[in-house]
Amino acid sequence: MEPVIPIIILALPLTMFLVLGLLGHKMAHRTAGILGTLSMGVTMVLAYITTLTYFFSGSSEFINEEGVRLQSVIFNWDWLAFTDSLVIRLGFLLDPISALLLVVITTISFMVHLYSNGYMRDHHGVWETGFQRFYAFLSLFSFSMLGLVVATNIFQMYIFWELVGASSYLLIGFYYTKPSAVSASKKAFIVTRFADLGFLIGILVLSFYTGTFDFTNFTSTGVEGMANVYQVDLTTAEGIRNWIASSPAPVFMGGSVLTWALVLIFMGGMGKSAMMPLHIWLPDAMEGPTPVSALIHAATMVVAGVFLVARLFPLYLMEEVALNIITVVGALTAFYAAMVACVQVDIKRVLAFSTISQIAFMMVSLGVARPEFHHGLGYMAAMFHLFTHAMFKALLFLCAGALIHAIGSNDYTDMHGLRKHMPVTHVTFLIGCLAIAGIIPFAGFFSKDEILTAVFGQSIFWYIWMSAVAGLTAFYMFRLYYLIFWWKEHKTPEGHHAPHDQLWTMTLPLVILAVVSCVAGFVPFGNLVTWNGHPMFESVNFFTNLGALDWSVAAISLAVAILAIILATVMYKKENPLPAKMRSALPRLWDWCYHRFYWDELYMFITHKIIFGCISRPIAWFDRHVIDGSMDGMAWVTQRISFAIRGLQSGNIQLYVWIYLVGVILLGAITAVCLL
Amino acid sequence: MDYSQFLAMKQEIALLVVFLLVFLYDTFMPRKALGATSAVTSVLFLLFTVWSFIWGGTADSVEAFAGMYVTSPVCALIKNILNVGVLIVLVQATSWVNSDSQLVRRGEYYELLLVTLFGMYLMISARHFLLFLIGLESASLPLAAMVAFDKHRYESHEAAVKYLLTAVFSSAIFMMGLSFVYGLSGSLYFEDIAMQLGSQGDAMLIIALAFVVSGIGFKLSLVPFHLWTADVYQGAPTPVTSYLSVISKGAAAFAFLIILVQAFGQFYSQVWEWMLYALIIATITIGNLFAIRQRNMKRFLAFSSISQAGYIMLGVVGCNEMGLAAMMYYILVYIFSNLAAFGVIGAIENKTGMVEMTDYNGLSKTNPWLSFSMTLAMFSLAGIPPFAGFFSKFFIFTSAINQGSIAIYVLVLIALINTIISLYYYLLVVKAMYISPEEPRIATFRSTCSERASLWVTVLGIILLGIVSYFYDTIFNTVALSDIFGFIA
Amino acid sequence: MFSNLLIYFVVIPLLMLAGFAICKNIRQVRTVAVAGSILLVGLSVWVLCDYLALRAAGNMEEMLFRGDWTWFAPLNIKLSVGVDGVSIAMLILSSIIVFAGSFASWKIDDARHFFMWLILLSTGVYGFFICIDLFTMFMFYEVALIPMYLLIGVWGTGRKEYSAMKLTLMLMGGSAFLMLSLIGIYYHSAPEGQALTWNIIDIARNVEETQCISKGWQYFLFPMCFVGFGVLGAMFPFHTWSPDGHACAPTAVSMLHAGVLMKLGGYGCFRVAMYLMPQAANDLAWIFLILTGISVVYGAFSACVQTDLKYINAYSSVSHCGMVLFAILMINTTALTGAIMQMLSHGLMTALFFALIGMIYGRTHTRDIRLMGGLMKILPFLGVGYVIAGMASLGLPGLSGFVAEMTIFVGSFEHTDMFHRVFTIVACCSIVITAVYILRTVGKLLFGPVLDPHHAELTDASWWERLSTITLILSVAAIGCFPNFFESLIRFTFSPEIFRAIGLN
Amino acid sequence: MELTILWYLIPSLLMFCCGVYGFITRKNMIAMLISLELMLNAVDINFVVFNRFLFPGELEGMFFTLFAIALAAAETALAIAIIINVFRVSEKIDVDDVTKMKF
Repeated sequence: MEPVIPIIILALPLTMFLVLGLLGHKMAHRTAGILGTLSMGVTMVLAYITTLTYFFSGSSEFINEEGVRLQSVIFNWDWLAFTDSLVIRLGFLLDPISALLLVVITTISFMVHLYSNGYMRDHHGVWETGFQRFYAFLSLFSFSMLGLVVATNIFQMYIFWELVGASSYLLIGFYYTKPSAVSASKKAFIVTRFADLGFLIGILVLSFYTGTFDFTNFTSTGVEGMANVYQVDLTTAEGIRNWIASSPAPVFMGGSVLTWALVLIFMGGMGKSAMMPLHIWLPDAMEGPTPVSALIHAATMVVAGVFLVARLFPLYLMEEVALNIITVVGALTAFYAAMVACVQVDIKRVLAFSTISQIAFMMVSLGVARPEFHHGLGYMAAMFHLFTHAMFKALLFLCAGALIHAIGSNDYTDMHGLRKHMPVTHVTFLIGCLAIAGIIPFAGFFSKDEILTAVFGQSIFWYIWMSAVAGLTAFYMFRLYYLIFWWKEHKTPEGHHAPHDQLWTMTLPLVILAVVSCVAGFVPFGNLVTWNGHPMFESVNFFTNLGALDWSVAAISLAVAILAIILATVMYKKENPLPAKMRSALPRLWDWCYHRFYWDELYMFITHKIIFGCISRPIAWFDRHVIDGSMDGMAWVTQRISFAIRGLQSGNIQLYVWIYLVGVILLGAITAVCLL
Repeated sequence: MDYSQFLAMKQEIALLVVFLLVFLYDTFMPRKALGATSAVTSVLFLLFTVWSFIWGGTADSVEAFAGMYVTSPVCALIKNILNVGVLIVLVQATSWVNSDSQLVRRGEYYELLLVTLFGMYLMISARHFLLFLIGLESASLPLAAMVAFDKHRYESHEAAVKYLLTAVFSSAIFMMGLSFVYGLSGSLYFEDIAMQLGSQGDAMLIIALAFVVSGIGFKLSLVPFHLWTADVYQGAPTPVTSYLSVISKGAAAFAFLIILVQAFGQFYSQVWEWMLYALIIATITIGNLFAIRQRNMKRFLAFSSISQAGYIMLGVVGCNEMGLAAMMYYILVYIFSNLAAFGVIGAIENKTGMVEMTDYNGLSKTNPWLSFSMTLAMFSLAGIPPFAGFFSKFFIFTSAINQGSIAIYVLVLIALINTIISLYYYLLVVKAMYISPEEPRIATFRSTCSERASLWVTVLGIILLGIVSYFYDTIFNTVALSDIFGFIA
Repeated sequence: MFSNLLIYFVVIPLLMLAGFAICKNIRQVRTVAVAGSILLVGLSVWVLCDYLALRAAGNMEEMLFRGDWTWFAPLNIKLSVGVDGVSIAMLILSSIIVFAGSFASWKIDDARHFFMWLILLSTGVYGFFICIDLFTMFMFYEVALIPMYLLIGVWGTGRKEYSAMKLTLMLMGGSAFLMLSLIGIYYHSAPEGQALTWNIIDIARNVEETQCISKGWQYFLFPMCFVGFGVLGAMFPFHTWSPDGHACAPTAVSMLHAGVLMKLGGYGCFRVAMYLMPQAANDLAWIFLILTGISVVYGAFSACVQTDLKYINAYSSVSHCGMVLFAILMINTTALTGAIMQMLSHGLMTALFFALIGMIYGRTHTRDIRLMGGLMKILPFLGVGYVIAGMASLGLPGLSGFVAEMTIFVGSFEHTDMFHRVFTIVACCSIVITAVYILRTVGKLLFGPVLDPHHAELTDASWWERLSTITLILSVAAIGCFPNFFESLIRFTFSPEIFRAIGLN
Repeated sequence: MELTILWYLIPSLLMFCCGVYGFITRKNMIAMLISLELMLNAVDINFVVFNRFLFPGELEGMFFTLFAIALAAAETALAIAIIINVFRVSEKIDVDDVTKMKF
């Protein structure tokens, strides 16, 4: 494939960032908006072209004769050479998951660009201050995210990893005059930065022992006869494992070096994908404008962690331990987030926690994926869920945005009974809820069902656990739905016009995404995205996924979901004392959930009390008083001495002579004693 | 006897001629012509200096009076260096000498000064202790009179008393030492002493050596023989102080090296190396420690010159051509730097009578050029590049380390650490002039042309002596030819 | 003599000094300053191009543009110049910062004398970087040190007298040890019977071929040399001059001092200490690794709780310069390359920081971040500049910091033993702490509501401020975006056949 | 009985010590001057004795002594003149009173 289109895909958002960033304040708001949206549209189209060519062109650099999808490096430029072998390259790696992510990112990003044209101004059409800056940052983010997913080597990934972090920092802190936004952005950056430290050290370890950064050298072997085309297989990964095992120091503090490397790298993933205990930044990140939450904190950036694990999956297969750790972390996070989501008041927080929980689903499914079980069904399921989740979660967030824009508040307590006023939002939101709850035939059903199947294949315990989480998901989503759209509506205060659906720029993306969420489930992922590129089905048609269902699992999960929905309906359809009863029944649990199990307080304690209070301040004190003091002390001592000995210069000749005499005698005597 | 050997002393004789001319002029000229005394002296001395630069030297070392007196290119060179310093001093002194209080005694200052210079010449060229003693005394006794020059200032007299009594005491000690040396060696010729003493080190000789060293250490104001210095420098009239601080110190340093090397050379490394260690460390450290606290500029410079003497002695430790060259170069640079400082002090004192450091606050606002030259002098004394002081310090350290034993490294390290202390108090002056926020106490004034001339010369010297390698190279080449270190095995 | 390009790095500043001496008014002073600094930038770029051309033509000597002019024949002191990739990088850095600095101090009072001292300082810097003769290096080194005293004392703010005195005395204290070790090196610079030399390259060759500096002497001289330069490199525990000095210094001086002068330390450590005494460097590295490792973390942590902008930046300089020495002590090609990159990066970045701090201070008349807030709204240009500087400092890809730090980490990680591993990881941790204090500062200073109503009517940067800021931002971004150019320029210096003194590769 | 060299050296040494002692203890400056003379004369005796006993046939020591005497005379004259000056200005001749400049 010619590198032209890929290059444009990366270059266009970057140029747009520079243009809008440098010249934006000179442009009219509308121009900036249109410019940004158009360029993103173009990028999206190009990304679609690339993806479609990859999947369906059948060109020999993308798929070989037995239908195995290959990894092909479109271009790969040296950027920084540490040594002859350790070279950071900037390149474009096209393979199933990067192609998939290209689609997801560009689609959601375009929707958000479009949506923001409406969202970023108030009811009277007055533009937000810094509107151009907003679009510049959006472009920067899109660029970084695209660069991340097409990375050909782990260091390129790290570079863009940092860049997405930075752009998310900028976007969360978009309303920089709001202290809460500022601290939220700071928190997001620092927490992820801490995770990235692990990632970095992991990279250092891995690259030190393998002497390379390139993914293709970790996970695949080159296809003979074709340059820059690789096929994923385990032999390379095994080779690396054995090579490290035979290296001088293969074990470090109990764990094998490879395990350490992989776990540390996964730590980076935990940070970006908000796995416990590094999840705390995501709920606060909702301080940013809602479209940003939809793009970055629901659909794209937060799945970077999943993507990272998927990228190195063959290596992870070499270390059972690492995969188990991923499973456990994922499962715990999923349950925790679902619990918390059940009691939050701020609708964006609810969505944030549901995001955490859904990403945890993907992690779990990666953790349980094994080649020997359904050709690594878990892997496929994770990617599938990543795709569908991106769609419906973005949808939900954009709906939330519409609501917030209409009401001017994040709390469902200010909303209630909006279904009459905002029909479009209502319907699309409902679709989103159904999708995430996993109701057939919406997208979520299929992906989540695959995941549960995969888990079931690995361990019953986690299967039950995850099904429970699925139930919780359905419950809290419908709780949210009812509390927003049903219940008795508020009186519109005098002078305010009643809430209503928004401009087309905002509703159109909702509709599109809703449609996608309805049909996405039928995409035959098994033939497109698998861990080693081998297709799962011989032939595919529209109902392949339906046919492939493991109906026992499916039925159970469906039942659980419906039960949960009924429960939610009973409790929240109309105002009733049940919720209060429940709350008073389990006050402690409710408290803990409501305060997110006090994670933030813990972090506050660690950072302020321990790091600032017990480390930084003492060090600063030490520096001022001990180090500085010692230097001043020398000067002081010198002064004192010079003051003390001034008596020698008493002004009296006889004393002078006396000292003279003593001096002479000493001089002679000492020398004599020394020499004779 | 053969009177032609007097011709060997042509520099001394020429100096005497200058002295006589000045004396006659001062004595027999009508009153109104006396106004020109300073001018005449300066001119005469300038001519003498030029002459001795061009014709004063000798191709190789010449002996006279059975080797009591020796002159050699090196001796001629050090004398010329002193001449340059004296010339600057003379020019600087002009405005002071012509001030009303001194008017009557105008000539005497010059005559006494020339006599002391003659004495120093003898010290430099003497190879026999009798001649040396004569030189020493005729260099120090008239100085006492000069210190007491300010008839109406009590400090001047107190300084004179202190100077004279301690000086005589020290020379008594010195002569006592000599008598022992004589008793042991049976001769007062440096060479003969060296031969006779051989390498036998008995206690008596060491005591004698200590006495001798102390006698010259007194002139150099090495600790602990330095205590007169501060008081005398403070009390004496500034032109005398500047003369005292550079010229007599330079001559004494050279003579010191000659005596140690030629008379007691055989003992090198056994005896006086250790004495010098002790003396140098004590001198540098004590000098600096006292200098920190001083607020009177002249007293401050007195202590700074004490520690400088310690650095000069490092050249003796080297005890080879390189060391001697470094020492002479150091003396040259030190003459210029110190005279620049004293020039500023003298100019200000003559105008305003202020000598306290606090009086210098904000000087840069009122008299930028004076403060600039003072700053340069301070930087040069502190050894800051690109000023000459840096080079002289670097060379003298290099020559000292030439011996290579760890002990020397320690010695030099101590000296180096002391340079930090000295930097501190030199910067105090700069701080007072440039940084201190207070209102300037000294109003803007225009110093006399003689002062300005001397300042120009010294500042140029400070800037050029280092960067232009000609000076050091000449000194080194001259020294390299000498056989001074012939005795060192 | 004047046929050699390098000599003009000293000649131009001297001409500028002469120019200032005859300047009548502020306009002429500015003209001279700007013209001179532009000339210097041009010159350094020219040298760079020539250098690359010569290398491309296959010239493999370790130093190009060699020139030897005898100065003090008796001591065999020569003014010998020569540059390799490292020195050229440093020269470019210096000229950029001098350029930016002369614009940053556009409105300084008594500009004539200010620029005289500033240019004297930069003369020293340039001389130090072009010289390969120990004596002249040391001389220029001290020339660069002393003007600080007056620059801080006269034009500074706050406890300027104390800080100026402390800075000068501490740096001079360092150079005292340095001088002793240099003389010591001189006396062992050649095997018995051969003429002693001050020339670094000859000494390095002699050391390699004849071991003329015996191990014992190396053990004696190396620490003194390293500490001597380390003081200027703000090595723990000799860094304490840096916060006070920077806090009190005027803008351009902070820029030049943190940007270039502190690099003299690192450069000297590498060029003299390590290069001439390899065995000692190898054996004693661990002592200084501990010290520098401490200063990396220590500086970062104490920056976290400072409230004065300049103190924050000064401590972060301690941390970053500690990183430089840390990398140098790793003694392998990658880490050394990283060290030089870090010097470049930190120089530009911290100069940018100090420039912006100075500009902000000039407007708000306070540097206490507790008294400022929401400046981004009022001073968008300075705000954005500050954020970019911060991002560079916390190592955002695309800006210089990232490249340098990653190179250092990768290089340091090449050591397999526990000791180096632990310290490498400790150093890595500093990037998180850096993020903490940078974001803390940015958040308090630029974001949030405007605290002081008087700040509301401040005006944004004037054209000269913009110029100096943009210059620095562009250079930071240039290094960040095209690192391979600089890295290859530097790494060639360490390539096996040329970088023989430290017996690696 | 035989007069060895010691019979001369010891008294001269004693003389010298007396001089030193006097110089350090006496408060009157004239007295101090006298003690100085004692010291110088002790030195002279030393020279003469050494010359006479150890190196007969030479005159170096003798000559030295002659010069030394002359120098001593000059010193005394000068010293007295200055002391008189001090007395003129400050009406004091006590050594403890000429300590205005110190430290």
